[in-house]
Amino acid sequence: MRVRTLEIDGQMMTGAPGESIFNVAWNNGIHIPRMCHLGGLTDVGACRLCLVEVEGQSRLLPSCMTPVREGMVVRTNTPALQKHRKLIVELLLAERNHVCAVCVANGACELQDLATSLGVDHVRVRYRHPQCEVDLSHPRFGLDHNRCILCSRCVRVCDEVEGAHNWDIGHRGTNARVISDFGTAWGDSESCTSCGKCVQVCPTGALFSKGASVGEMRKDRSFLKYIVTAREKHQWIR
Amino acid sequence: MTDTDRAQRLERVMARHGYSGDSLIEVLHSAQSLYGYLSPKLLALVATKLKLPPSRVVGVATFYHLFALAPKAPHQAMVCMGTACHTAGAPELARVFHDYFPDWQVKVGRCVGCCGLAPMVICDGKPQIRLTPEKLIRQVEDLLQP
Amino acid sequence: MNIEELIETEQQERERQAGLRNRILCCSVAGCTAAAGSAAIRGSIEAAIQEQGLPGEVEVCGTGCLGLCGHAPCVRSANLNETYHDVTAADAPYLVRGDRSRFEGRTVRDTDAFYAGQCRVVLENAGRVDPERVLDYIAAGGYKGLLKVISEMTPFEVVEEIKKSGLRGRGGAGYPTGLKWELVARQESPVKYVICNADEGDPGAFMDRSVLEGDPHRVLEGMAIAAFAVGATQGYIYVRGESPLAVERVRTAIRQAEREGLLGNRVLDHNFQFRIDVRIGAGAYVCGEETALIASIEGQRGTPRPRPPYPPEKGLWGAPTLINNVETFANIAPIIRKGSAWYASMGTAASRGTKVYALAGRIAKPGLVEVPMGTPLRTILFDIAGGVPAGYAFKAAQTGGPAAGCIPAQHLDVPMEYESLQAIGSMIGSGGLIVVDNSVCMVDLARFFMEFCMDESCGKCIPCRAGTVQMHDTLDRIIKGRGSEADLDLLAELAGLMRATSLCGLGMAAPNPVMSTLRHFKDEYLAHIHEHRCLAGSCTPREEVALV
Amino acid sequence: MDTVKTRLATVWMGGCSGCHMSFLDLDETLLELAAKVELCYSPIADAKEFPEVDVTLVEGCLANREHLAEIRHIRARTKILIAFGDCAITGNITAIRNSVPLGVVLSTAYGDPRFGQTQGVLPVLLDEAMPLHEAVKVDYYLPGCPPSAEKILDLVGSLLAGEPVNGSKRFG
Repeated sequence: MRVRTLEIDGQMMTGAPGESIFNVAWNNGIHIPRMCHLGGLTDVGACRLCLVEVEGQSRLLPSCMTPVREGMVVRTNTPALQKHRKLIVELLLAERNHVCAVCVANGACELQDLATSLGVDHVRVRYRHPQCEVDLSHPRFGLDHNRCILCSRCVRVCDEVEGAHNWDIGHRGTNARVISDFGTAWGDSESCTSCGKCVQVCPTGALFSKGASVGEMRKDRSFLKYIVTAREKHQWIR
Repeated sequence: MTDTDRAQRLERVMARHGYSGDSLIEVLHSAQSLYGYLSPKLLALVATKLKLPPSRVVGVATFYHLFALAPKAPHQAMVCMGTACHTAGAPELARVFHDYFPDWQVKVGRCVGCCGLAPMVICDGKPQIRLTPEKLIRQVEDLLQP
Repeated sequence: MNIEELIETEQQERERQAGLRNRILCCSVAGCTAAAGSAAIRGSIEAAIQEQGLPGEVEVCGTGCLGLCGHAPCVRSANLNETYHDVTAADAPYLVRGDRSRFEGRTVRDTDAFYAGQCRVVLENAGRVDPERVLDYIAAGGYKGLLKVISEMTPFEVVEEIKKSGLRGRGGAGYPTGLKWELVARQESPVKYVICNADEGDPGAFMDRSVLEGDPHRVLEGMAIAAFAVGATQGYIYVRGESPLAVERVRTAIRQAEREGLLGNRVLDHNFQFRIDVRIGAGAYVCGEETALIASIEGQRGTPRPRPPYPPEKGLWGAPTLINNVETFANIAPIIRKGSAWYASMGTAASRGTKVYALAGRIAKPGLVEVPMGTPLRTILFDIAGGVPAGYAFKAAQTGGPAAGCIPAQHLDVPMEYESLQAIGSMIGSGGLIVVDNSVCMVDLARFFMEFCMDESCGKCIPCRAGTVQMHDTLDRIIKGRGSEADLDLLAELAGLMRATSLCGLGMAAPNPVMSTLRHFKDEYLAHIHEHRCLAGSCTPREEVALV
Repeated sequence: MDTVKTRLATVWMGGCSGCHMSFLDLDETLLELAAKVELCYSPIADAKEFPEVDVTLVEGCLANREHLAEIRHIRARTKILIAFGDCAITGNITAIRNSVPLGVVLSTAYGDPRFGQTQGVLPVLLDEAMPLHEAVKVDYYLPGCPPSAEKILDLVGSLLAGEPVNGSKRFG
């Protein structure tokens, strides 16, 4: 298994064939911004935050889904990329109602962290202020569509890791919503096994455990690697 | 056609596709043409027969705008809002229904491909062409005559 | 049917038609049929034939788009080489008698500018072949391309021939067809697919639909030749749900082709098998994008997937897949029959062959025209299609639907080909060409296209899902008199983001109409912003709410 | 060093005054600041008319028409305008009402869709509460609900010393 050697941001690195630019960069201390990517879930390349410049390619490529190739030259943090990422985060903040001050995930939200790291201190587009539902019908968990960014991690973890496929995405465009079962209340779902994996992988305060108040929500995503390694390699690594 | 006929014909369509999940859209097309719209009961039946998770079936049914999830009103008007029709005055035609025929279910639809005859409205399945607001009112009134 | 039988059938049918005194062909395609009642006219002609005791001597049948859609219904008299428009049932007896005086002022001869200025390759059978009779198609040389490929050529030679023809994708991107075929042919895989993209979601585009309804066998033959060249055994035609007539015509054609042994297990009695199934779109413009189309055929939500991997490498159900547009496939049979040199002789060096345009809007003769690539826009609009009706002034031609831009008056002489249009910020797109006159506000038109993209965005990637909404919101504010110059910079920045980072072509191209109208008609934007006034006078800013 | 003090103003609009509380949490450093700064206008200073100033900290979003008129008035009289706190920058809590039509908000809260809008006593509410930068040009943004005292000092201090303003900023 010949490794691939390539250059990322001026540093020479090696990666296994088929490994993504994102993973190789991450393992070498370069954390490319991302929102829909999560180790252990198949990638969809939807949020476009992890786009990188690759020499010889006219278009920006999603680093989460682009396998490394021998002799690749990658730039992950050019001014143009930063500008794009900032505007993408602003579009997200304006798309629904992200009021950090009163959110359960305040202080532990990947979108909030990303806005800080990208230096987003205000949003240049108009806030849409849509009217979104909050589904509290499940005994242990809640889903607040105001805070959902449609990254589809919940859909993928429920389909691939738990296997219940309770979640999917309904409707289209800016009206797209995460739906449970028949597009019905989460509490009435026959598919849901109440395992809570979707709550743990959700990057924002959209999926939350009931009882957590403002700023109290803490999510632990390490379970995902633990389970995926257990299933694939029969190793239970604490 | 009785309900059992409809059920049998739908069953045949699904059987022809080997009850595979990939034929979901073809099956939904048949279901809608047989039953008029995709009711929750119908979606549940399709999900079970094609061995698909319900959220995937509803996800697909709500993605495509030709699938109707609610019963259709007695009178249906599709105002073509392609570019040629739009510049030829289609928005005013939509307003005609709003002002004169409020009980009609008006859908602003995608280009139907008769741009040479713009602007165009399909009233209860019958295309009306080269319309002006006045002409549309006359045509709809003619259609409503018993 | 094997090869000899095909040639024999062709002969017999030709002789039968030659024996007729006249054939009257009524356009049986979308506009004429659905809207203008051409079926009723056929009935009255049938009756007139009986009355005049001419059954077996004069024959009436359907045919493809004669091009004069704005003056539907249209009828062609075969032996007089003339086409009559605005035909009514009362004209039937005169048609049967061949009395031309009846059609004074409603006649377009083959020698008139409308037809003489064109170069009909894809539309060559319109006016000669009935789409519902495979024998008609065979009589016009149909399936001879497939015959030649199967009996005389190797797959490699077929791919080379298409490469040499210089044919490029007619769906809008203009990717060289030969190269795409080569990519698929090279793949090692037990299963490969050939897909015909007949989604044609562009508003104002009706070329593919007319070709499918007017000459479906031509597309089937093109797909079969492609399947032979790339090594596929299964094909799909993905047709829009909005054109049921096209679905019906394609299904009839497939049944006939299978019955005649031109499709199915042993094509032309050779060990080449190719089946084609129809998949009906359910209303999603984004499914015109190839990976979304594949997702739709797989019964999923029509959301595009990042490329690479491209479909020729990994497409439908993970197998190598060739996807071409209807018009692209419609060019294949003539190229094989008459040779790539013949095809390459038409058009320009970079854009070979011909292009079918769907003319609509403020134009004398709206409808379908086919001209060599590189023909100047002025020739198409003014020489062929009769120019802008009296009382209106040409302002711009809008091409390529919501993905392209507008061509203002000063660029009327631009040669219509891929590179020249890109140079002025527009693109050929699928071929829809809407003529806009001075009464249309370009800002409102830009908002109309952005609203279209906003409604049709699949919602998967943020730049497009949220970007279209913000651009539409900004255009709406400008039109309602609440915009500012800063909004123009915001539009430019959002356009930059969407073009660079969107996952698929919809998001990448959505800003084009806005940026193109901004480039050529900036004064209209500024009038709305500073004077709250619409220069075209069409969109009076109804709720003109200036900030208190 | 000339002893001309920087003229500072703070304004409280559609917000909860939490940012001003955080400002007061500067505790003893307020004295150092007071030495360099003259507080010309503020809810915690007695001044009726908004004068010409160098730096203005504006807390809260534009919730009514009076705010809108005031912010334009301020913009014309301050060299530097700082959007102080999440409400001024994003609308934050005050703008939560925006996803519901104003009439519904008022009738739900006060039983009358035009409550307080007609007697000319209370300022008329805007249909939507707006962040400052949707009405006027804002020079610096200081997000936080509230921004901590250190962050305020960091920004104001850099401005006073003429140093470039950096330092990480965080909503919520």
